[in-house]
Amino acid sequence: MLYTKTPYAQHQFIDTEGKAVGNLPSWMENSEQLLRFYRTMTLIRLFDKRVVSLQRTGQMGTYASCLGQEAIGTAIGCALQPQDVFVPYYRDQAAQYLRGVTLPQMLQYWGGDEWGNHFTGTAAGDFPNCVPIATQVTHAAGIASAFKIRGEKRAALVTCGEGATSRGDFYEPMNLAGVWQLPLVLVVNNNQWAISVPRHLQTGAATIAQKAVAAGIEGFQVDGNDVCAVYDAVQYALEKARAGKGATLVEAVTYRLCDHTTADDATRYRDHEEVSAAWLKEPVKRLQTFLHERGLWNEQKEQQLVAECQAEIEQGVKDFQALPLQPVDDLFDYLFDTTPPHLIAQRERAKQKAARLAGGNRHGH
Amino acid sequence: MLYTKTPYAQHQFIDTEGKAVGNLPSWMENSEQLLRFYRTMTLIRLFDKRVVSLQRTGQMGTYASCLGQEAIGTAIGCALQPQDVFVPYYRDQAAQYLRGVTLPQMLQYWGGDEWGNHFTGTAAGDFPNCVPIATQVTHAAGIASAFKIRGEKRAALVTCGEGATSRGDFYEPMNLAGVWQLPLVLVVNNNQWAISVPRHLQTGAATIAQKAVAAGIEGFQVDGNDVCAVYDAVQYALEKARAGKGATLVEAVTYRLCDHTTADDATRYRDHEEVSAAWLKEPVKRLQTFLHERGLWNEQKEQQLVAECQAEIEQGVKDFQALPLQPVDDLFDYLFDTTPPHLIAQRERAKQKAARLAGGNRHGH
Amino acid sequence: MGTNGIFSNNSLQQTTGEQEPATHVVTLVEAVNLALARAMQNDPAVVVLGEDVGTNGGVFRATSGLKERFGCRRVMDTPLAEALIAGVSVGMASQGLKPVAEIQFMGFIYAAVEHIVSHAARLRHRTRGRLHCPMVLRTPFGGGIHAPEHHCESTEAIFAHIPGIRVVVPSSPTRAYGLLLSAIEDPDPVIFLEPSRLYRMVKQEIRDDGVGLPLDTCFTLRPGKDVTLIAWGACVHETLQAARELEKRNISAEVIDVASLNPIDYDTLLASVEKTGRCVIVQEAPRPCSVGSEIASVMAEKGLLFLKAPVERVNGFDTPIPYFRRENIYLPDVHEIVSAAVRALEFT
Amino acid sequence: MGTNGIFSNNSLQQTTGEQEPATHVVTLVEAVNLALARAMQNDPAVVVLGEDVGTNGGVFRATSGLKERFGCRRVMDTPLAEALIAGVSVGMASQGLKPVAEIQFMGFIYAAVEHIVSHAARLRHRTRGRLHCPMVLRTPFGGGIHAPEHHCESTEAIFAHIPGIRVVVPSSPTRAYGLLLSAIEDPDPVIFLEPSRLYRMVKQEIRDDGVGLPLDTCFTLRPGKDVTLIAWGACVHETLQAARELEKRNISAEVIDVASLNPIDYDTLLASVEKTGRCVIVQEAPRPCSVGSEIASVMAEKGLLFLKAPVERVNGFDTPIPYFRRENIYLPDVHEIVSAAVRALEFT
Ligand SMILES: Cc1ncc(C[n+]2csc(CCOP(=O)(O)OP(=O)(O)O)c2C)c(N)n1
Ligand SMILES: Cc1ncc(C[n+]2csc(CCOP(=O)(O)OP(=O)(O)O)c2C)c(N)n1
Ligand SMILES: [Mg+2]
Ligand SMILES: [Mg+2]
Repeated sequence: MLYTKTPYAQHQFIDTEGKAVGNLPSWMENSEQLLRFYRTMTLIRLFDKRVVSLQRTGQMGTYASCLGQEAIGTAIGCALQPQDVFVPYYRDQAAQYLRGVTLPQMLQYWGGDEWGNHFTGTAAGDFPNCVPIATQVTHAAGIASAFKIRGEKRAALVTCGEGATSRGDFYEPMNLAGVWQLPLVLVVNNNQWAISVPRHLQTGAATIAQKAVAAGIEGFQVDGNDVCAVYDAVQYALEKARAGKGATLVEAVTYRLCDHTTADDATRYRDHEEVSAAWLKEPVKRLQTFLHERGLWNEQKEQQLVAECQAEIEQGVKDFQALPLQPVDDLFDYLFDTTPPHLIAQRERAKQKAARLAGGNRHGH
Repeated sequence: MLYTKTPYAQHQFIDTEGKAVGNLPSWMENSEQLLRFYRTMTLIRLFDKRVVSLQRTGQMGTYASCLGQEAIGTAIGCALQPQDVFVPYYRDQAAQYLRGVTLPQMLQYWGGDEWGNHFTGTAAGDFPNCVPIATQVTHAAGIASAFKIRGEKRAALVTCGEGATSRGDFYEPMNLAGVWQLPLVLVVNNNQWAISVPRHLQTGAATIAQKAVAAGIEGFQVDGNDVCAVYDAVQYALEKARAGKGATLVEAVTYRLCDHTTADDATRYRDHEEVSAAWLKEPVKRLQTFLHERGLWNEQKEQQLVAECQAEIEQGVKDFQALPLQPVDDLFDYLFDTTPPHLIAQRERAKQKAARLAGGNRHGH
Repeated sequence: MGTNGIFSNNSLQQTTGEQEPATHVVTLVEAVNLALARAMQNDPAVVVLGEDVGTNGGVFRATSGLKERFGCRRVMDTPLAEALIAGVSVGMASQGLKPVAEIQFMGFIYAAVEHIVSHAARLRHRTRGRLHCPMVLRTPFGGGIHAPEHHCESTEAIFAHIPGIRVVVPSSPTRAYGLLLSAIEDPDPVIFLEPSRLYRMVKQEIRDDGVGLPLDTCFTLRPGKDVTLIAWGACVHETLQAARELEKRNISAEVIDVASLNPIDYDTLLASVEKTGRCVIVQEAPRPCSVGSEIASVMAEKGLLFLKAPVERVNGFDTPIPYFRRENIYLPDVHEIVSAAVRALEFT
Repeated sequence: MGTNGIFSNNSLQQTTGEQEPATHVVTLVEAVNLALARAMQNDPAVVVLGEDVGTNGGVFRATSGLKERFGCRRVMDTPLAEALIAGVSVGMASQGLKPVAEIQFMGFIYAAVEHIVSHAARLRHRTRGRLHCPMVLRTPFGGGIHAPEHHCESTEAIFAHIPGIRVVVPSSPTRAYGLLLSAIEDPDPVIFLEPSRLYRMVKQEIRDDGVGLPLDTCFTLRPGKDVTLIAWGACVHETLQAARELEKRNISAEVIDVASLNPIDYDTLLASVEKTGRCVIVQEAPRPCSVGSEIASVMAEKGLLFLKAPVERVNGFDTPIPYFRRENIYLPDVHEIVSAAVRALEFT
């Protein structure tokens, strides 16, 4: 039986104690890069916490936290180049931030307004958060196909959870990426749970990475809580993609330290011990220790960074809160390129209704 | 990387010259079994040819021939036990025949009448031919789940083509079979073509068998033109399933010697040479040579068998031609257990319409 | 295929006889839970499957406690795949089980459409009764719960268009209990749509006696003589409120909950409209090719001689339901229903 | 994103200027082929994908010759997976390509419903115009071709119900050519349903000038004053025959091809029914929640003052279309259309 060989080998550079493992790649000598990782992960961890608290006080909709998965998004955001297209799932706050999606925009999205998907900057070509699980993988294959058809040296990178890998929408495009040798990188955030369904009830495969074998593409596991390992792997896969050498599946092994969303209560289905054990492997502290030991970090820098991040976050929250409610017109005017007459008529009715509702007279009596 | 190991090894017992390969299993000493294979394959080859000719003369609808794939269906039909459920695709004439589907019934199905799906005998619990590609694999997983839930020692066996393996409906249930350790056997008829799309444009995987790795189940290739190899493999997989030891993917490598269906013209997309080369490996002649060399077959037996088969086929065609047109009522009465009033009203209108059309007065003027 | 004692391996199964049926004061989602437990208790062929239906008891808790009570052979967490859930249910149903599958939100049912349309709806028909498909696909639907994108769909019309499946929508705890029991008992496939906005809105007293309510039947919730208000699902709530508003204006509105969207009980609807001469249809879905279109067309056709005004319709707009900050603009409200009724009454 | 010269790598691409547009006498499926070739010639962003669309030229030959002419980068045989075909098209379209994807038969479109409903139809809306989705999903549909099970679906209503996509149905070679060109040029997603029964039924002369026909517009095929006959797709054929039958009885029937099923050009339909006062709607699909229901409900609502008879409807039965030996019982025929028109005319 001929299975695909993977030339990519090392799956961890920093162990759970913050110690270096094996031969470190030369790029890890670049302290700028390491500090950028750390700054992003810290900011996103604080931001994430802030959004959860906004939700608890009724200022936010159902929110999917990325607690514990910051390394994956951070690595992706740093490895992507502007010409690439990022196709996220809903725990990619870190990557989106690095792509230029602003904090107020993220809040706007989770706050129930489609304008939160109207990214600008490098993210202007990226896909919005995808709610129907795994469907974004197929879109990413289409995007990669467009690059291939046009002979462009660009890659599409798509993320999903391990639950998503049970869907046809994960398998079909991965298979296509194998046949068409697409410039596609699939990063699976294997956080061990799909809401309440544990990893072992999701698939009988010993790893998610081996699903690549079904498509004849390269697949491997990395420690998803080691930002350097994820970065190195994603970098490798992106370069391979841009060079026209085909698709890669990267399984980033991590743990969802939070509830599934703010609407979930994970204590219903998983043990406290499991979560405590997972906290010992979490990505932020690990990188901090590593930086400390390298003399790149200290308590004072930490305090300063936290203060900076808090300020940025509070400014973001303020800006979000100052955003106007989207005009009623927008519900109608972005459905088609040219709004057809029947929608123009409905738009008028909707505006009248909005005025009535704004008048507090919801029931017309 | 932990890939699934396959304990099943030998993929061929009779080579393309009709010579024995390696150690033959003891069951192959049973000449009854071998002759049953040969008789079935001969009958189905002749029947298949007859159906194509009925189609050419306008007495049959679009028909999917199984020319070249007789060994697979025959092996399956012989390996299945009455308590198992067979979930076929549309080139399983041989297996269906062995399950007790009669020739007139097969003709009735391909002749455009749903009563052709009303199997009796051992096939009474089997699924009908499935047209939406790969969807039957999911049904088979459901059937196997029912056996598992009830703790029954029964297996579900499902077939499909290699084109079907590109669909989510192939992957999702295979993955389920892995997690739930279902008593399921998947047999892929890899006949190298999905209408005009060649195998290498269907997937980048080097084999179809390795797709099993994605589900953590056992998968292996067999020579699909060696009825003994297929039988042995399917037998192994079925016993494993009935013993509660999980699912197996069997890739039976074969070749579609015919057009895709009678509505297709394969000369548009494939070379004569490829087809000629494939004829050298076809299953019927190979088994005939093997039987000859074992002293189990001779010219006279061949003539007698062909005459018997022809007679059975002609009787089948006659019986089919004598079948009445299905009553109009049946279009309405099998939609729900109890036909609701609105359908009873429509049934009356339909009967009047049928009477009008039977009167030759199609346009009412 | 006999289904007696087939789960005897399952140590968790309860088969003890029971006393007087208990009475519970429950919400709609609790009524669903009660009905599921009752059906599983009465018939060992009933199994439950879906995403998070096991230990978690479903994201809305509709299956809460079932796994503990009936065991993991009968309450199965599936991998995350909706086509799989529907297609596996078809396979199970063909073997004499009665699968009750949950699709977590209606916005995720689309991948299952092929198995519903091409297989569940046709298995009996294609095999001329040799196999059949007694499955229920339950899914929460509709807006108004402040939910993420794609969690507020009302695409019941897609399913109501398809021959061979029933589409059933409860709008109260009592009807949820009774209709779900009947849907599970029904020998044919049923799409069972549960208005998530009503899941916890009101409580009703339910006698857990295992008695189902008839399918294919409308429920007249309020008699009236001036105008007929027709609704289903969550909109029944605003429609009843509208009827009370109208009463203050001395307008007597009859309110009918359609409940079964295919087949529709036109006898009840037509009798009412024949009496009132005016008709308002309320739905959350957009208008084109909807259940509202269907009912309006039948009312207009059969009611030409007794309709005193055009059929009025209150729908969502012909847009996706907006993300939650703006969804109240989209959802039909009491004011709109009252206005439509008044228009119908003022028409001359 | 500019699309000029993006395929310059592709040696097979033709960019030479052209002379006078040629005229061809073609069938409907040949007209589809002509339009595809014209669109690919004019715009390098147009690509074709699907099962068997390459070397085989499509099972109906709609894409015949395109791969030879435009190369395998622009004419792509996909693996066998319909969700994939639709979803990959969404991805391609988001990048400035104009994918024209083929679903081999409408009976196999269901797996693609999720990508159509949740993504293609909403990409512009969800991103507030940042991304959009100029894709066309072509598929043959309808019965009457003596085909296997599942090859004769007419489930256009499912798509016509969904906000954000156009549903377009040609019923002649000329309209196939012109509407397909416009569908491809359109910046939004279009489901393009080709009546397979008409694929080779008639020929028309077409000037291959690349000029599209307007979408969202009905086509009045035959003026009349006594009754309006409304149809789309293959039924247009029997409807025109019925009009000729009616003429023999001195009844003047106006025949309108709806062509765009969402949005529908109600101005044209209402103007006609206002003139004739009688209306018959003909469709192959079953009745509930269908395009016929939608049109009938609007005619009844807006036409209350000028309709002289209830809207008559000729539909398929509320069953799956029978396998071919009995499909003629199911398909609307001339007699039924004539009878419905006569009923409408005799109503008092
Ligand atoms: C098609 C679909 N089905 C179901 C859901 C509901 N749902 C939202 S998240 C989720 C679990 C996803 O698990 P996984 O892919 O592992 O990602 P994670 O949330 O763990 O990061 C489910 C079932 C959905 N959004 N889409
Ligand atoms: C879902 C679906 N898509 C498309 C088709 C049309 N179709 C019928 S057979 C076929 C090719 C199948 O190829 P394969 O699975 O290899 O089986 P084979 O016919 O070669 O035995 C296609 C595309 C279909 N029947 N169902
Ligand atoms: Mg997960
Ligand atoms: Mg094949």
